[in-house]
Amino acid sequence: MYSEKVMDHFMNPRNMGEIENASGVGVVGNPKCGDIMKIYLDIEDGIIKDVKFKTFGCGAAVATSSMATELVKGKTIEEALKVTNKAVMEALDGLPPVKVHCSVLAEEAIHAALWDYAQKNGIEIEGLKPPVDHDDHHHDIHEDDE
Amino acid sequence: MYSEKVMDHFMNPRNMGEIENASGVGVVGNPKCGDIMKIYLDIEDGIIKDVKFKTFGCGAAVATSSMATELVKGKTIEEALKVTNKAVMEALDGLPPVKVHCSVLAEEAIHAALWDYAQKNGIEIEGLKPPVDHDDHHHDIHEDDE
Amino acid sequence: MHKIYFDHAATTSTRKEVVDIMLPYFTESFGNPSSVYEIARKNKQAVDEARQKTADLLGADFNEIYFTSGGTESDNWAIKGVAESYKSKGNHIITSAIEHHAVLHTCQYLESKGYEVTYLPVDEYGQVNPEDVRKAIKDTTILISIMYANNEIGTIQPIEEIGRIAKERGVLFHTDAVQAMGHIPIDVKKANVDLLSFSGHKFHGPKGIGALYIRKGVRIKPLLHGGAQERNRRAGTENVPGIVGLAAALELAIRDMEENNKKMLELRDYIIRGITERIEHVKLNGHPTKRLPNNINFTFDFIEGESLLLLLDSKGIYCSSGSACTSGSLDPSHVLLAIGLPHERAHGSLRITLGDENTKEEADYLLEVLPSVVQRLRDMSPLYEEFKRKNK
Amino acid sequence: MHKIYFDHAATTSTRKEVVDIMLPYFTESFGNPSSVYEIARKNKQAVDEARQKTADLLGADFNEIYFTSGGTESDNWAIKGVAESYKSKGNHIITSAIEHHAVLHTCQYLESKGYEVTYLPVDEYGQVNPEDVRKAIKDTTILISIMYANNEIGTIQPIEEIGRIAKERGVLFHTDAVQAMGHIPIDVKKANVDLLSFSGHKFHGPKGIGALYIRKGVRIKPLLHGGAQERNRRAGTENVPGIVGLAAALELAIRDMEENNKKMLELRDYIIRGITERIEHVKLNGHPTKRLPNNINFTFDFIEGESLLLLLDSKGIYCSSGSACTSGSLDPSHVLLAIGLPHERAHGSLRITLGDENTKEEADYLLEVLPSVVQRLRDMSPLYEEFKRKNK
Ligand SMILES: Cc1ncc(COP(=O)(O)O)c(C=O)c1O
Ligand SMILES: Cc1ncc(COP(=O)(O)O)c(C=O)c1O
Repeated sequence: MYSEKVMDHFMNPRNMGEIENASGVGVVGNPKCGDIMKIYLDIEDGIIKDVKFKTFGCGAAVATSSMATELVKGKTIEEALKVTNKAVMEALDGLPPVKVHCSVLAEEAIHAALWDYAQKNGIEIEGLKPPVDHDDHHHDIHEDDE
Repeated sequence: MYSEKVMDHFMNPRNMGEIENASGVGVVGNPKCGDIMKIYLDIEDGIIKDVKFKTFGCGAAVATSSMATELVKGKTIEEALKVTNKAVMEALDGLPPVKVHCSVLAEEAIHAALWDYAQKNGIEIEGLKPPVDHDDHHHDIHEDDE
Repeated sequence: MHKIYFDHAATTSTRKEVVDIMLPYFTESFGNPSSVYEIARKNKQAVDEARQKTADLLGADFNEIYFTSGGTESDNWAIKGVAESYKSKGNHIITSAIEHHAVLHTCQYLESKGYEVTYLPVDEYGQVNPEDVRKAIKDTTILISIMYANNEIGTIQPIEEIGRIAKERGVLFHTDAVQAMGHIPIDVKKANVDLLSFSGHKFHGPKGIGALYIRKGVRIKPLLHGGAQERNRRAGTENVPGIVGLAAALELAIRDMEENNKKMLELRDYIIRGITERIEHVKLNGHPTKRLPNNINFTFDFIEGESLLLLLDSKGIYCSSGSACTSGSLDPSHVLLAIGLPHERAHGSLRITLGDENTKEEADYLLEVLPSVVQRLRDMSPLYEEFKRKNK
Repeated sequence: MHKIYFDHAATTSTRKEVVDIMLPYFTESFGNPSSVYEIARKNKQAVDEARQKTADLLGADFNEIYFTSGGTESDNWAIKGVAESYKSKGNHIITSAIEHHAVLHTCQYLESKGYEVTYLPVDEYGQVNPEDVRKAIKDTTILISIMYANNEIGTIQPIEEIGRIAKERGVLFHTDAVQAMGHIPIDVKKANVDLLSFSGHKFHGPKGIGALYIRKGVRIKPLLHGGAQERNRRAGTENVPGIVGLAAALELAIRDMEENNKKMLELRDYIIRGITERIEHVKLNGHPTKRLPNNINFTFDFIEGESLLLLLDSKGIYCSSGSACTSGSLDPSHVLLAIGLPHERAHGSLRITLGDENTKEEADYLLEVLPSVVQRLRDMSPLYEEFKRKNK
């Protein structure tokens, strides 16, 4: 089901944990759907010096969290913003179709943490939209049957 | 599918053949349904001295013809009339449900030959009804499904 | 590394003896049972013997057993076939909220065709109240379908009682006995059922074969149209090795049931106690006593089931979270929701289903591994972080 | 005594190599492919590989192959599933008079549900005229279902042409390829088909497993509701040994097709010539050249088929009369009636279907035995008596 990379990031998650007094914290997802991702960012001079995550969710949720943190660590805010869910998926050698939403969640978690950072510091980050609410997010795996 | 008795009478049919100038000949069945039985009777002094059959049909048709001729051979007309399809079936150790109609045909063939004998001789045999037409005879093997 | 299979409700291996019985029907005795010649007649006889054996094991008659491709087909056939046959009588079906998808999705399909379906709730242990069944029956009710035992939480339903009510009211009663068959004693007459589904691979028989018991007198339309097999009710060349294997596996399962269940019950309760003692914030799902002897189902708060399965897998332990058959969906188990678990707790369930080959050593290994695995996921969980903060 | 199996259209033995490939999936690698853990993932992979292999062998894509319990289920699903999906577009279905009962009875069932079905006639050789298909298409036509090759008389239909017409007119085209698959080359793209059914046991694969090719984009309602298997389209725990066996058998059948067909064609024509030369009052049924390489079908006047089968059986020769699948019925073959035989001649048919293991010695034995067996039944037949009297 999962690629070796996914399994590696699930079994040995990078950057798991919390950051006290983080510059920005983002939480996305919803326990109803079975995934919540929380991202902590430590930002200095526009650079992500440290990043941690906590995730409640399936193997793909953990692995995409782990990979997303790896991809933004040490990057500028602008670079971090360009880390899309596709980039996360590619870095993990792909995800099963039913798990693609996890990578979307990882992208959104990073964005949410950046948004929180921006809010706290009264700055505006170009191209960053406010976090969306995931209450009505659906997992539809049916395809062209009807 | 078939009992040993049925197979024996099919493989070694008794009384197969024709009787020239028979006292009575009966033909029942219908090529459409896949069975025709023809019975030849040689009757003397109210006793069936000889009986022969020819049959176009399945294994059970041949076996019931054979058994029916055995059961009436040497019998009086009255005794022969009492040879029912049930008697034929029992003597053969049973028939599969879809083949029960063959035993009915065998009974009818004997009756038809007796009828022919009665007609030819202008006599009336008590309890003997004229042969029925089998054109609209149906093989219904559905059961209580509907 | 240990390799421990704790997922017998998902599927079981086919017993070696059963495979040996099946083998000749693949290569030597391969004839089509519908043909008239010798090698085919032998196969017809093999199928008949399997049918008689299966019937005897259930207290049914020879002509009441119909072979299908599995539990799913049996359930679909029972429900759709009866619904169609009796639609002049009514259009109402009663089932429960915790049925397998083979029943639920079939009922939903029938709803889209104009049938009315009542989904009865269950109590916190997953039991249907027979009185609820009685109350739900209307003039238009044509079928009640309540499963014998649940595949996720193992709860056994009061089938006899429901059957009695159905009989009293003249409504047909189908039960999905896929999880119960071969695991607890079943007699179709005592159970008061009119139709009963089961599947070979749940009791060490082969996959792709099942059966439907149809009481004599019940009208049912075919689901598969075609040849005259199965007395004109279920078309398709008979899966002879499968049929022979199903009957053989059922015979063995029932022969060894008492002995196996004694062993599994002990192991089950040992594991339940062990988990409850060793791990905080857990809850046993299902009925404490009216449950299958091989079923254990726990909710672990703050964590998600698939992650738990993957970590256990990495330790060589194979379990499931919710029904394996429903893993294509990401929704939490409808069974756990029906017994009242909130969504996030429903996501965090672990099902352990035992087989006769499981040992106390394996249970001990599980009990050794599980606490640390659960802790590891909790340490990763933002829900646990929040919980700890609130309870500091 | 010789034991000669001449009924390969009824069913075939499962090849020893195929059984060997299946075996580990019964006992060791028995996991449920829907589960997440290691042993189950291996089985998911085995199923995926079988699907890919099957797809490649037909020129289809991985996602276009769906496994079923056999040809009957595939036919039922294709026709009912498409009929239901497209009923807002129309209610008309076109099929032929010589389809297998799995198609015919399904169509009759749909007629009872308000669909309109056109049963196209065939010519004396059993061929559908593509122009008849074109003419039968109306605005309400949603499906054409014409078999690839007939199971009784072996006639191969002009599938590509019919497919081209269907495509032109935007009507879906299903073909029952149960008898053709593994016997003649099939490419779903070249054949212009949208759905194609086949069954494992007709090409030395296991019984109880089949598949349906569904072209991407075709909408089809499930026939079996339940779990999310087969991409949510066909519920039920996957029959892993069956699936693996089907793909392996198909691969071998296609690998050896050219060689086997060369041999069988020779044998087929040798037997046809032999019968024609040795026995009076016979007629070859089916097309002289556009027929399956393994099919021989003769009518013997004045005699009935079952008796013929039984006598041949007693000599160790296993054949069939009409389709084995239809032997539950006593009506003569609808196929033989459709090619214009009167009832009594339809009753007197013999089907000989070859396999690669059949030899010239076996053919010679048949040709030695058959004349006397036919004569023996003719001597017993009142129809022959009548014929002789009339022709004296
Ligand atoms: C309760 C129940 N019903 C039906 C089924 C379906 O059986 P199968 O997958 O063999 O078709 C299952 C198992 O998958 C089950 O557990
Ligand atoms: C042409 C044709 N279609 C469908 C079927 C049905 O296949 P199965 O019996 O494997 O379900 C058969 C054989 O029985 C067949 O010959």
